[in-house]
Amino acid sequence: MLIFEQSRSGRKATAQSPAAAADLSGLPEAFIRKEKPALPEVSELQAIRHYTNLSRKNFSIDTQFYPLGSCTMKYNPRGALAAATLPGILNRHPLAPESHSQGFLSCMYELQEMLKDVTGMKGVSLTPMAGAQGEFAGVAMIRAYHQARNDDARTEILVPSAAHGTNPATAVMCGFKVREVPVNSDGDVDVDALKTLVGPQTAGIMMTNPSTCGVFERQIEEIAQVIHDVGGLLYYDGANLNAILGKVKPGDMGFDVMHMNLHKTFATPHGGGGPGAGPVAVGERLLPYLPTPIVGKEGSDDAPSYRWLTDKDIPETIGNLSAFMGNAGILIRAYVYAVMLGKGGMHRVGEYATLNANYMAKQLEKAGFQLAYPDRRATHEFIITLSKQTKDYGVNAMDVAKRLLDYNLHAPTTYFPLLVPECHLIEPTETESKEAMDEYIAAMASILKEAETDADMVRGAPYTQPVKRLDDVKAARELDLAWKA
Amino acid sequence: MLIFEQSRSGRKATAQSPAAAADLSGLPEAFIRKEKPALPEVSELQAIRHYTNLSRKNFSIDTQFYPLGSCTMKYNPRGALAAATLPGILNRHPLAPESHSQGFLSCMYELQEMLKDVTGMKGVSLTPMAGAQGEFAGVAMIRAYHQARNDDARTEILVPSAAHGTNPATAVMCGFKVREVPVNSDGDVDVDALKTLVGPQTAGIMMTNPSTCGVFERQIEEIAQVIHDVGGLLYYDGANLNAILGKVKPGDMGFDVMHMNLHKTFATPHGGGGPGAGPVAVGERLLPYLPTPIVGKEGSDDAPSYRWLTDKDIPETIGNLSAFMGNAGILIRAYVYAVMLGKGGMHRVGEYATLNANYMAKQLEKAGFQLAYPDRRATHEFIITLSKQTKDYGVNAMDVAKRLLDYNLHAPTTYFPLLVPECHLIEPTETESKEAMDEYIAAMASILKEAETDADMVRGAPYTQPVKRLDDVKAARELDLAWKA
Amino acid sequence: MPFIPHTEQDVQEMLETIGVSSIEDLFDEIPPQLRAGELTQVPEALSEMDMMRRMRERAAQDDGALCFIGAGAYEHHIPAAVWDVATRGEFMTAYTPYQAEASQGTLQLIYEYQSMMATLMAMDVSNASLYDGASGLAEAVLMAVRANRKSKSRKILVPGTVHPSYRSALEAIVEAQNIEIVEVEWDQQSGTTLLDALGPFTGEDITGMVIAQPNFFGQLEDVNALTDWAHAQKALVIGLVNPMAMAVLEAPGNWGEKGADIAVGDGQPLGVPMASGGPYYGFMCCTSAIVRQMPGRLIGRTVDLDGKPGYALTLQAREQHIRRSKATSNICTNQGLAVTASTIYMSMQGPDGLANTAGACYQNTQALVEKLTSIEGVEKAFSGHNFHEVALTLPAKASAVLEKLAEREVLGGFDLGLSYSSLENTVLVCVTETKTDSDLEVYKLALADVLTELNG
Amino acid sequence: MPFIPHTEQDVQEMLETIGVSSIEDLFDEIPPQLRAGELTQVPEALSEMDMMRRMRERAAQDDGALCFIGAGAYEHHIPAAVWDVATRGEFMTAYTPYQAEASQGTLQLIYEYQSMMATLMAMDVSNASLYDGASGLAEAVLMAVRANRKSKSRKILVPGTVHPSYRSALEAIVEAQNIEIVEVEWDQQSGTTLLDALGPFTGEDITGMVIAQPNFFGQLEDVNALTDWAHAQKALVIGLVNPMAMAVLEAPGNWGEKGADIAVGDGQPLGVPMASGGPYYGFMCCTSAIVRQMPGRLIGRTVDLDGKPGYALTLQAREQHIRRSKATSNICTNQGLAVTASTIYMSMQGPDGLANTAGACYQNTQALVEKLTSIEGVEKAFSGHNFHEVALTLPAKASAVLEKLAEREVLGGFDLGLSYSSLENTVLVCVTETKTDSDLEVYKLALADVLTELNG
Ligand SMILES: Cc1ncc(COP(=O)(O)O)c(C=O)c1O
Ligand SMILES: Cc1ncc(COP(=O)(O)O)c(C=O)c1O
Repeated sequence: MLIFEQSRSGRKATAQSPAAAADLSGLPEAFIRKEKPALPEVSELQAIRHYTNLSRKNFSIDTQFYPLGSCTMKYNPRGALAAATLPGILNRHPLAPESHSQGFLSCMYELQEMLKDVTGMKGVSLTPMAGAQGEFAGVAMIRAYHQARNDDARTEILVPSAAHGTNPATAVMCGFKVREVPVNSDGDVDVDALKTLVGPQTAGIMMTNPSTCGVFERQIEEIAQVIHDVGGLLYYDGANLNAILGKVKPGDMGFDVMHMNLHKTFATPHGGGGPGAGPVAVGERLLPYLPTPIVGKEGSDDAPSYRWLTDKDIPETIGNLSAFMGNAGILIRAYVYAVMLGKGGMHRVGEYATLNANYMAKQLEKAGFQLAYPDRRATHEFIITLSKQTKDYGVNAMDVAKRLLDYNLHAPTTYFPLLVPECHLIEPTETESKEAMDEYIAAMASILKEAETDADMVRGAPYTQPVKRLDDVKAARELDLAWKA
Repeated sequence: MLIFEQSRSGRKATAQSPAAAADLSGLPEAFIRKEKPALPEVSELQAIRHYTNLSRKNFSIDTQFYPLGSCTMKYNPRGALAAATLPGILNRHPLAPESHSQGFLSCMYELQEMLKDVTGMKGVSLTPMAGAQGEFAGVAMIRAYHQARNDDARTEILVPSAAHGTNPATAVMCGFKVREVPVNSDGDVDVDALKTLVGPQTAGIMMTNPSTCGVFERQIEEIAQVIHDVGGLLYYDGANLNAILGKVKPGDMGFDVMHMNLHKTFATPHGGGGPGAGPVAVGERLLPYLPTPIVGKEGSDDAPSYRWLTDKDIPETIGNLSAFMGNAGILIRAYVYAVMLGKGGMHRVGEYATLNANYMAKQLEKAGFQLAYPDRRATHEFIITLSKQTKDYGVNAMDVAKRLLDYNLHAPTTYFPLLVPECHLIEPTETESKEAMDEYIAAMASILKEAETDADMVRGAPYTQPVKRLDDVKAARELDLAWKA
Repeated sequence: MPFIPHTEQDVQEMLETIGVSSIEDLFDEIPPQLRAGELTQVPEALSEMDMMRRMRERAAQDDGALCFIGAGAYEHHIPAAVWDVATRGEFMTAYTPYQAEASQGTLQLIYEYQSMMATLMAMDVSNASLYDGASGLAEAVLMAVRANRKSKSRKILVPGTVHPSYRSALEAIVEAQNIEIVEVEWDQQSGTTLLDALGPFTGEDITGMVIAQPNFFGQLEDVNALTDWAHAQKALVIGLVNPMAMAVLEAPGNWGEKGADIAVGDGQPLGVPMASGGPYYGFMCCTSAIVRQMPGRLIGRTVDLDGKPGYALTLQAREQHIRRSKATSNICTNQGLAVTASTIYMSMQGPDGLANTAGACYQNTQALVEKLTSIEGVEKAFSGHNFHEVALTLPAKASAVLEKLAEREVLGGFDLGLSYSSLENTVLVCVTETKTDSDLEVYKLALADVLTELNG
Repeated sequence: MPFIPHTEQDVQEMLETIGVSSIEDLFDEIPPQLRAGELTQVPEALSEMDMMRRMRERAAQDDGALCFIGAGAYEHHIPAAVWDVATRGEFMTAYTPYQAEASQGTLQLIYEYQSMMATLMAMDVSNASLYDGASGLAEAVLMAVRANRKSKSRKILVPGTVHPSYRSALEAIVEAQNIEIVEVEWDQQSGTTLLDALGPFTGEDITGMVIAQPNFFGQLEDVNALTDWAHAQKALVIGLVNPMAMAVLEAPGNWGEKGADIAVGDGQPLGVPMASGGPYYGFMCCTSAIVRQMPGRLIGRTVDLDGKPGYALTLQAREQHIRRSKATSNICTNQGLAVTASTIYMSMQGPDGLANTAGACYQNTQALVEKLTSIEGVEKAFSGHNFHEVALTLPAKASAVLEKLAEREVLGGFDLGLSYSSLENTVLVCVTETKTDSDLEVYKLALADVLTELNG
């Protein structure tokens, strides 16, 4: 039942707004709203009961194993929420004077420094509000760099075919043409093909490493050489940073610019689709173009003072990408996570994320599933392909994913990357226990049996959720995007 | 699965305790624990996931209509939680000096004053930690009163047969013998019988008004007369205060002492069984005996100062009933509720609670259910008896209660009061909407049909809960009260 | 190991299964020269207790002043229930509802959000959110360019009364798209955009026009006239509004003859804390006619195999994960949790509650203006009407006054001189329903005091 | 109408159904002379916003001092997750799990709690909670009297080292039960209960004896010897303990030859905030032999109709709702939510975490003693060993010193002179894991300063 269907005209069971209507007679009629919005009129209890019950129709990290590949659904420490909701932090106005901001600014400055360290980069701007906006900032900086050199011929961004959809979409938003780079059957980029694609038109390349194939791009140094040789720059999509956190720094691989997804690697909650944070980090060459604002530090280490750096300090900046400084509350959570992890913990993230993925990969292989890259080490995630099951039993990757829900396990990412048919991209993350993974492995083995013996049943899954499979075609054809009385 | 079954020896996935063990070598061996307690060893995520999922196996006010009679399961404002968890309130040490307690004490003092007003009493002590401890305090004061007068013959407390179990249990804890007073078929006390029971041995009577029969005791003034005439005192069990809040004051009915259940009438959460708070209020005669501590006010209204009153101020007190001042955090919530309700809201509570109960009673009667007291007004709650259904279909009060769970509605109180056979005691409270009640009424009508057509099915209910009916006999015979590895 | 559950035994068993002898072996495909050394800027781990202590100390440093700053972020009462429910694990730790059957909670909630936002804006449809108001404005401009197929100019009129940071974000984001952003001059007397200022553009090919209500100065624009003028030029109208204000002010869908085509803005006032600037969310509504040009996610109502109603992502062919380089935007992760809170907030306000809250903001602002303008030399900078922000001209430099006010724990507003060189002595002040009479009095006394100190 | 959902139309329809014309009519059975007039001490309603503002102001009044008071309530770190989960609506707004099938969450949690508390105390079983430690002690005494059928004396020995408020609550609660509470003298040198002091009782009919560990002075009692002595008199032993301390100190079930018969205490240290004294909870454990004499609820594991494990209230025949005047106690509502928090807390600490936390308390206390006794005239009041509280003798009246410390925002401890006339110059100081070295230094400097001021 929708909240609107619980609404009754005139219901005002609330202690949440002034009891009386204000006198608006000072405002001319022309400005005044004529017809009330049809917002629901419910009691506090009704609202709480409704939304509490709605929440119970979700899977989540707090309630289920959620190995959604490329999304790093790791434990989100509740301590980070507690810190971010301290009144002095929660209620700080974004334009509060620096005299009333030293506490907040010191956290942001320290976060910048930590991110520089783990990325091996020279400068960080925290402002992008998600990975895709980080990509935008990064590619816009590449553009600014070439423009500043009057290098106007650079109209192309290279993107491996396995890349996430935001990569090509971003390149286009930044005014570039996109050229796809093929990927070999072992998951690495086809470097020979790459060499034929580069030239003076090459503004740069966007890469994920480990790639979205769940393997480490072994020729990364050669690729960097190829791109740099023709005058292009390398963009690192940090969505998979969890795999190598504390093990390899993107800056050392030759990347010039990158974003991080703090809602992945730094354990800030995904919130049912966001918010995230996508800070950008750059090497020497792109420092002048970082998006604003950034936090600067002055004075001695004993008595530091922090201030905002804006376009007055960074005149060649690509500018500001939001009204204020981006998703500050998420940045605070990421800072807290980094502080609680510490140096030692930071080194462990990649290790245990990788251990878990390789363990699951091996066990699923033993259980009869086909790995997409059986001869490669898995990184923090890995791919199985269900082509055989699709052919043999007519049970495809989506069917298996839906059936997992009946086992009270969230499905992995399906049908991404596009170049592996019928695929599951599985990312357990380092915070899941062996027992949780064993449960998933057992469920997959059981579903495989079900596919053999009762394919129809599997194709009809799920059966235990609030709804069965939904009619997506109807959703798109008979668009119903808003409730009407 | 139990949390213990998820434990693995040596798992230390926590940022919640010092990383290293302390040096205890300063302590002699004899004091030191030899064998570790078998507490679970789980990660933070495992703990959160486990207890989050456990919570999802509960019905609650926030998720279901919960008309548990005598328990006043009304909406618990979240604002009260927010106020009670403000750091200055949450972290205040109970023995903090008065210089650091004026904020807290002012709230407690104001709560005392408000409770005096709504009860029509002369003094309040907030310290009892639940209704039953309030009863204890009240009856102990009655005892102290008679003792102070050297009136040693008063060895009996009268209790109507419909009374809650805590009433007789309390009287015994206070050293009295319990005599039951019969109740008429209209729900009122049998005053003639009462008259034969009273005498110089009568210490007092414990009454609930409205009674647990869900009707207002109409002869209360006469009863007060009878008791007072023989030198006894009247105790008011305030569990049903919600029915008359703002409408009738117990002090005006002739009661000498009473408790309130703030977790009922003042909307503090029930917490899966507690904590509650059971302040006592007294008339003039019992003022000297109030349990300590109490908050006193000094100085002018403009510059008040508050301090604890202890046995130095109240030398004849029955004493302290807890280490400090009782369930302070619950008292804060009740204070906040009273403040948000205000005078107007306080008057409305009884009105709408009564309106809802009478509406449901009438509709259930129309739907074919038998009211226990059809000729009486319902108060904030009412009773139906399922004797007929038990006889006709073999479907009893418990079966119907269990079947309600399948309709996603919490069952009412069953088999209480004991004097009405096969009964449901139903209390909707004022915070439930007509729609919620209509849903319940429709479910009851539907269950009645089911009883007619498929009694076996109803007797097997529930079917939709995490477990089916449990084997209580086995639970008692093969006692398993603690997990063993 | 904070957050990592592995026991020694787990690790051994797993390594055996994999067939390697150490975790280190799992990294053997990485060229050794790429392996990182020790981190130098990450200190040793703090326990949650030590972390909280640090954070409490830092939070306390910034806390305690009375805040009269608005300028795009507004202090409103947020019912305790809103975030209690929004931070339930099932909402907070889920991700984008790709598995619809296991995400009906989030999906239905967004559908309800879309419905609420559409009715609040008096528009047909709403998306599921964009990052914030400023980037949302940029997306709206990009959308207008896509949607107004008849216009070839790619020219967008943007009044100078639009939030300066929104305008610079707009420039930064559409920079590479060959779009001409033209600033429309504002009237110094009324602080609004006059039809006169549009005269030079009449008859030109204009792709779209942005109209802010209230505008950055808190002034009310003549939205009806501006909308009709823009439509007469065949431009699409982008209404940029404060959603709280729409409880009492006419909503974009009802502006002028035909209503705005797109409504956009920042959802922060609806239950989202100020939190140093985010996470907030950009809302975006539009007419049905152009919904296929919308960026961001959309949730549709449909049915399941049994015909039971359910909710799912729809029109995904607009999005990057399907359309890649041809998508309407690169947005992927949006601001879901802030939207969750806003939806609960709106349900707990209702139409009357929201109107009363907005009305209280307006009244309190009027009251503060009266108080402050009773100080000599303090005047309203502009004629006309305001909602809950107002530009006040001071008898001193705004920056100096604000600094001295801050020393007195009053954050007095936004220094308009930072963005408008003609307004060096003007401060933009905001008052919401959270302020009491005594707060206003505190401000007045502090200001009088500061002005005496500065001007002798 | 805050919290009441009825519309005018709802009310009309409902009145019609009932067949009356006004709500007032529903009260027609109440004698008119009993009807209340207007409330005079209840002010007009505040909105949640105004209420929160008042409460923030009042909370701030009491906030900010460093707290070294213990004496029955202890400041410990509480993981953020504990109350985030405990305050989920499903836990917080449910009631006693009478409908077992719809309460498996609470029931299983309490079963886990019982299991954890039993293992922490090294006892067989635990109940589901009592109100607090003090009233819990009274219930333990009543239980011992019921359980020790062979003893006729109804005499209970209670050392003077037991918390004075616990002793007075005990007296108040068992007052009418004809029980003789006998105070055992304590040794002024060691601050503990010596076997010597028990000499006069040897060979008597003693029903039970209370043994506190640590005792009120923070001193460690020779629990093994005391337990064996009591058992030799056929008395039941009631161990009164701080549950946090039991992570490192020997637990009641292992005291002496046979272990204590009942363990009781306050669960507050395990994840429950100090909150001005409550809600805390009293825990109670006992041997299997006497479980049927236990007061309070018990949850048992059983199976459902399908043989699936499940949890239910059991041995209810001990309770007031079944047995009425013959019940083991009148307790009904207990302290469920605090128990919920404690259960989560214990699961997040584990045996090692809890031991490390307890160990840090011990260490920090040692460190403070060292610091403070370096001030001239400040000395440990007693020989022997402590856990995390210590009695320090000062060269001035404790009450005066504490008052002056409070002015310096240090709450320096509990004035033992309030309860022990011989200890006017002695303060009971507590240090937990929450205190840093610099906190201890702050205390030291403040104390030195105060003593200089007082003693010149
Ligand atoms: C590989 C990759 N790149 C980029 C992104 C985009 O990040 P965001 O969703 O934070 O915009 C994602 C996230 O889904 C991703 O998996
Ligand atoms: C009528 C009646 N009296 C007394 C009590 C005891 O109150 P409490 O459970 O708070 O101890 C109750 C509560 O269940 C009750 O319903």
